[in-house]
Amino acid sequence: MKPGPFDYVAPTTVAEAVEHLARAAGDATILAGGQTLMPLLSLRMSTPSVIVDINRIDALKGVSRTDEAMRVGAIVRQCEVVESAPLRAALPMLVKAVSHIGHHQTRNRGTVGGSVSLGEPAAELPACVVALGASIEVSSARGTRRIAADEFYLGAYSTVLEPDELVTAIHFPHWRTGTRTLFCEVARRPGDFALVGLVGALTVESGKISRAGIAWFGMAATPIKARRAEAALLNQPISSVDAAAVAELAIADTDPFDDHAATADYRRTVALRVFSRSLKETMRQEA
Amino acid sequence: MSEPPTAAGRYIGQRVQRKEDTRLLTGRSVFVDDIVVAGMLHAAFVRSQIARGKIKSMDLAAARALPGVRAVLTAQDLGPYSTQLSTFHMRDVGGPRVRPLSAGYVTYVGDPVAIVIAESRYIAEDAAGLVLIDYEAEQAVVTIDDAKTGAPVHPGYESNVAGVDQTPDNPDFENIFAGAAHVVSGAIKHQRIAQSTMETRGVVSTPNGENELTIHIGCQSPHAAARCISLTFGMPETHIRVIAKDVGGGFGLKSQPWREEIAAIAASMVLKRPVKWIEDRLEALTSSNAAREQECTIRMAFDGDAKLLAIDVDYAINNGSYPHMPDAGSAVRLFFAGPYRLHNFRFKGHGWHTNTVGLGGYRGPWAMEALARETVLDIAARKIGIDPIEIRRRNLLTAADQPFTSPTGIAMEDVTPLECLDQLLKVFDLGAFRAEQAAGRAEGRYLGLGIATYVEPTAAVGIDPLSSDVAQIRVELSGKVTATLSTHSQGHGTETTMAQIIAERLCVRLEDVSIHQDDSTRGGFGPGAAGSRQAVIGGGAAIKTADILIAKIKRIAAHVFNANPDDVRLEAGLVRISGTQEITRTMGEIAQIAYAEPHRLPPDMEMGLEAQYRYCPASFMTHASAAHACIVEIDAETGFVKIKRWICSEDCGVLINPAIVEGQIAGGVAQGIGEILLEEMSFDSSGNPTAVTFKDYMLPTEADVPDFEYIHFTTPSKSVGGFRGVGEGGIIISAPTLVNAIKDALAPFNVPWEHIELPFTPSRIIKFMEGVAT
Amino acid sequence: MKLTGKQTIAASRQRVWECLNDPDVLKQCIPGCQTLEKTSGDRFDATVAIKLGPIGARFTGAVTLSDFDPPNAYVITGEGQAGPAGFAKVRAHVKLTDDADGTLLSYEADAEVGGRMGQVGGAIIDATAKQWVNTFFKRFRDVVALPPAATAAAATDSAATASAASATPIPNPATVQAAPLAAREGMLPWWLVSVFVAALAGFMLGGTFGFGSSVVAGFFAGLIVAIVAGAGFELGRRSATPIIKLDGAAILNLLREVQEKQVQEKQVQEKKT
Amino acid sequence: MSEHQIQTVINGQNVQARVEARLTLSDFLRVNVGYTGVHVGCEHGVCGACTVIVDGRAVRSCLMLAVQAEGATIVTVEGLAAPEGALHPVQQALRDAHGLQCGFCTPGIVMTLAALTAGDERPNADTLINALSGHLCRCTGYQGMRRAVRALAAGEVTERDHS
Repeated sequence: MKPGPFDYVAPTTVAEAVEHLARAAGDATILAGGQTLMPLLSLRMSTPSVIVDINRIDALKGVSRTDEAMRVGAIVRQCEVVESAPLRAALPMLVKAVSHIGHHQTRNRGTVGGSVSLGEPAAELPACVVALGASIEVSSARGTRRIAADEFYLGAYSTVLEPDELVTAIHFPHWRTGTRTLFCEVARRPGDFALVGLVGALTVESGKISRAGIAWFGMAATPIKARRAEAALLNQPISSVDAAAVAELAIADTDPFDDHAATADYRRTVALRVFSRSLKETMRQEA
Repeated sequence: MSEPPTAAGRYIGQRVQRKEDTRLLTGRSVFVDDIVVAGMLHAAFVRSQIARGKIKSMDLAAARALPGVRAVLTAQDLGPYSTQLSTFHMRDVGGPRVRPLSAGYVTYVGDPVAIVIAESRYIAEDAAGLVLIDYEAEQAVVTIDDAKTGAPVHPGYESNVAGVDQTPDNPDFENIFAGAAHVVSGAIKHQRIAQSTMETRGVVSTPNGENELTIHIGCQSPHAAARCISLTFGMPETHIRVIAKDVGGGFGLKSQPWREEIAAIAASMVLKRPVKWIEDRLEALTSSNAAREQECTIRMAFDGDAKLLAIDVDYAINNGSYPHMPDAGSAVRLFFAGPYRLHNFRFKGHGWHTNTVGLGGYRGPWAMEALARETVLDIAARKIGIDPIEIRRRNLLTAADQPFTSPTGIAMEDVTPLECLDQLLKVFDLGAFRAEQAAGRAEGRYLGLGIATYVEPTAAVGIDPLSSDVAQIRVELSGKVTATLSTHSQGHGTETTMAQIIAERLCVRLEDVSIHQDDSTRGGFGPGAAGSRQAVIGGGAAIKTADILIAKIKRIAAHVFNANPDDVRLEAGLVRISGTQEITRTMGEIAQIAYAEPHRLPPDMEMGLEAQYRYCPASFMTHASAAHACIVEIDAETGFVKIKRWICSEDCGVLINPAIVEGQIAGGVAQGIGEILLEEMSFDSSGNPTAVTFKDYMLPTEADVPDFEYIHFTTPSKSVGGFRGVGEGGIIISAPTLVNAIKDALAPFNVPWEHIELPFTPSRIIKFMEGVAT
Repeated sequence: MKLTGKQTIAASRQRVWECLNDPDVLKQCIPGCQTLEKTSGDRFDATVAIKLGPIGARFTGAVTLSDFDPPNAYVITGEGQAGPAGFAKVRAHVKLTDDADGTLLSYEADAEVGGRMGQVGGAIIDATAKQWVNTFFKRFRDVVALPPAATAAAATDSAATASAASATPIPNPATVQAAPLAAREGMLPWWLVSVFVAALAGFMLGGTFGFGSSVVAGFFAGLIVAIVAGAGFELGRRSATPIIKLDGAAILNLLREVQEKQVQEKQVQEKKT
Repeated sequence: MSEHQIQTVINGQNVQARVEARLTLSDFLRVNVGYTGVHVGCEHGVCGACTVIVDGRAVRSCLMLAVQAEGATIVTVEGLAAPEGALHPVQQALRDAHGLQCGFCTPGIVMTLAALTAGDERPNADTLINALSGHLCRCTGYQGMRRAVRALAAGEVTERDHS
């Protein structure tokens, strides 16, 4: 299990990086944290002609606060998210979800941008960006664009990203302080991909739910935004939410599949249970 | 060393720190891949991507043309070295002729068809990827059911039957069932398991001298490996030196060099260059001989008092294509009676060939006897309406029953399963648990208790290659002790336990005893780690050899100081001769005389201070006994099984090092937990393996294994030293213990347990709880 | 893995049948198809590249048409090896029946992904294979629905690898132009062509014609990139494909192609204005 | 395939080397630099045996390219024990607790625990045990490792000389 041959470049600016991507005409692969890419290279299931290592691009580092969002650079490591005081304060649900990614040792390398752009169906971060209404900042030699997380994922491991595009940052819109966290992950062993996972945020103002963002992971080929559940929760008094009914609406949007770790039936059955339990816990949370 | 000198000579039974640990903890260990030889080349295999088919053509040109590639060899290119492999028993026991590389026809995904030799493993893999093979694919036979109806996996065979093993006909057998008060049955389908040694297989083969080989290899005995290689290539053992210092786990997988190791050795002989092959994890999870994959249906007949009258077993095992040894369950049959007062037994076993990688050994290869027997015993207890503990009490062998010979001829004279169970119940409050369980159920919490009892057959002798062990011990001029044993460690800590025995016997400090067991040209033949034998047989050899030395030391001292040998005693590294005034000499001073001052030795005494003894216990096998209990809680929401408590009550005779004994038990129990809850080497319908990474082949992690509690009950065996062996018991007993606990937890759901499939995944548990059996 | 589907095509059964047997049409419709060369009556050598995020495999094999029942039904089989990554087999039984809106194409396919892809990819690779087959027939519907002339002219994505999940991946600028070149050049590998076009794009936009210094610059830039790509290529990543050596003649031909193309384009533009 | 000149500090030594782009850090450390205590158990980042400390954090060396180590400071298991032989507290704790058997997975576990206990304040047992879940061991059932971790968290381990 040794990687096949490739060229390696480690640009220090986004401009250089996208230039390399454009030149490779779709045959380059971006190396961020490498926690998924490296196994694929060693398995020779990924055989790019050029590896563009973005770990030396300062512009992709760091967490910053803008008027409308928390900007998380593409190569901010997962361990940095977990340790980031600003993120703990602004997006506790994100921090909680990220602390469930892989293991201590892989979070030390794995990046936010890498996980978001990979689009592993059972991974935490893609669900986070969808649930929290984030937008994904993308650059290429042809310019830069922002993609709404909603429209980002097309299928397992496939996104709207063009081969010459690079994710430079994730913008997580601000959620009013005191927004409650909805999170649950069911995995066979610590660090395994979720059999069933959900992450969300509920803003409660004067007893009513004023804003809701919820998404599933491991429940379809892409993260699934629980739109119907969100709509049903909006403007409801937090105290009188019928969790079981909302859970029914939530799984209606999912399309789980069978794999070696669990059956689709299992995922549906358990998703219904954990959603309604987690929602009840969230309802009890102190604002 | 951390042992103060006062501890010298007091080692057996002590939790001393392991001698091997400092090198393992500091990265100074020597595993196969750490070996570098001048001029060494690297191997990678071209393997079949289909489970079955004819090779129409193989295009090696591009691979051979790649810079850095030295050779791409097929079965033909190996010439005389494309030899037949010997089985675990080192002789032809039937079955297909196994050659290092397949020619013309492939029979499983991963079947090696060519070996690439290059300047680096990277280049070797580049080249392997360039080999184009045109196959004429055939319908693969994947499961036991496929095998029964499918075309023979091996051309020229009449069927896929790899072997049949059964007890002699007994015309009255069915009458016992007809007349029985209770008849209970159960069936278990056991998934395939990958041994998953953390260090994969590997070999560095260096041809040197006149047709000589120096081979570093991951093995369970350098001697057994050397013998296997010599038989395979028709070379005398004397031309083969096998070295294995540190080995990262064996568990049966490394009991013999198999196709890839032999191919790499053959390639080194063809090219006359050192060749290294290190198996990668993808190869390990597709092409390493796997284990288990059995189906077992049993019936038990009981009288009105729940006394066991008879057991009837129908057994099948998926041997895959090229097993280490074609098997139809002979060991399962042999040990099925376990620790019970059983007189009537019928067994019919079939081994099947399929288009999957062949089976190899795995810790407790016969474990199905305990899994089937102990789980169906629980079904019987419920059906008869008595406690699972009570049904065991009524049927376990007592001291009064022994000596007892099982229906398959296994003699037991001092097994103590009942005593182990009693000890266990002293620390475990059954009543309190049942109350907690009832209270839990009332609030939707599902607690379960599992109990199982068994005897572990250990230290079998007389089944080639399982036999004796030899110890050579010498006291050096310095007074320090060097011992060369035919034992071997893949983590067992025999470097420490054997040193403990010798240090205790010779009354020297543990750190003054060094153990060598890593080189087939040192010491003599021994099968190494197999059948939980080394403590019993290697330990016995160490004691007998030390005793010869002690006698000689006493004779020398007595002669030199005009004393009676009985007045000489060894103490804290010193030789004391008592008399009107006590004389004290160091071991070194005695050695000085023995090696350098012949005139001071008794007449006719051989010079030197060295001895050798080859030990073989009198009995065909020894037995360890045990009773385990575990408590689980099943999460009603997710079907996850949480193990809350695990108690191991074991009798493995005299303990050499309790910490090492507990390590053997813990490792085995953890493997059993993986077997029941997590691990599955799965295949798709065309025979392609689908759990080929450690993400998909799920080994237990720290979070899956509870803290274990141990109770040691130490009944000395009749073998020298009184040891009993403990290597395989943990995995054998843990599986039924955990299954019984899960069944107990799910009792409220009226699951029809007569047919179970492993592993118990959350998906299956949830189905049980929905009243739908899988 | 079995899968079935239907497509209603706004064209006569005869025309659909003809398209089913037209290698150019098949090449346009097979997702990720890079080359499709007729070797015998009903057999075509093919290379197909599949890309799924960082996972990529280039299958080399054959497309075979069999069990003809014109103009009602046939079987189309595709088999390919992707070196260590594994192999894939798709066999689809295609039926045509008249339909109010034209022709109803229905298919029953059996797909198998073997080797590492199947071992590691599991459910995701299965889903991808299904999507791949469905994409083929969707594209076929769209292509056949075009007027015959357009069909021939339609740009293929033969230079781009198929993003299995998006039915019609947006090829990047370089490769869109590369396709017709590749088509005319026949044997030229897509990556080589795209590399040149990418290199030459610069001076085209600059509007310089004739062998100006910038052309030479572009030419050498292209050559250098091509050699780099070629190196990666030769060292075995595209294990299953023949190794293409760069030879001067091929490069000059290619350059001439590009020159002609620009002249044509220039004329077209002049007409417009 | 491109080749690259890299400069790193490994176990306190400056190391300069020319590496192929595709060379993994684990192979670089084992083969090029000779730190064979870095064990390669799966080459896909699950078993944890190859864990080393890169710039203060425990990472899988099979999931990094050697070329990415340019400018990095790396510690392998060979770099922990004092030159005169005193074991690092983590190594001592594992030895005291019989936390290993075959010892193949051990160096990775040592490095994870060494990285986590390097700071000033002592991490609690849960933090260390959660990090253990990133390592696979087939021999021990994790019993001794857990005892070692509890001892480390309780501050019961001191260096002892084993030269």
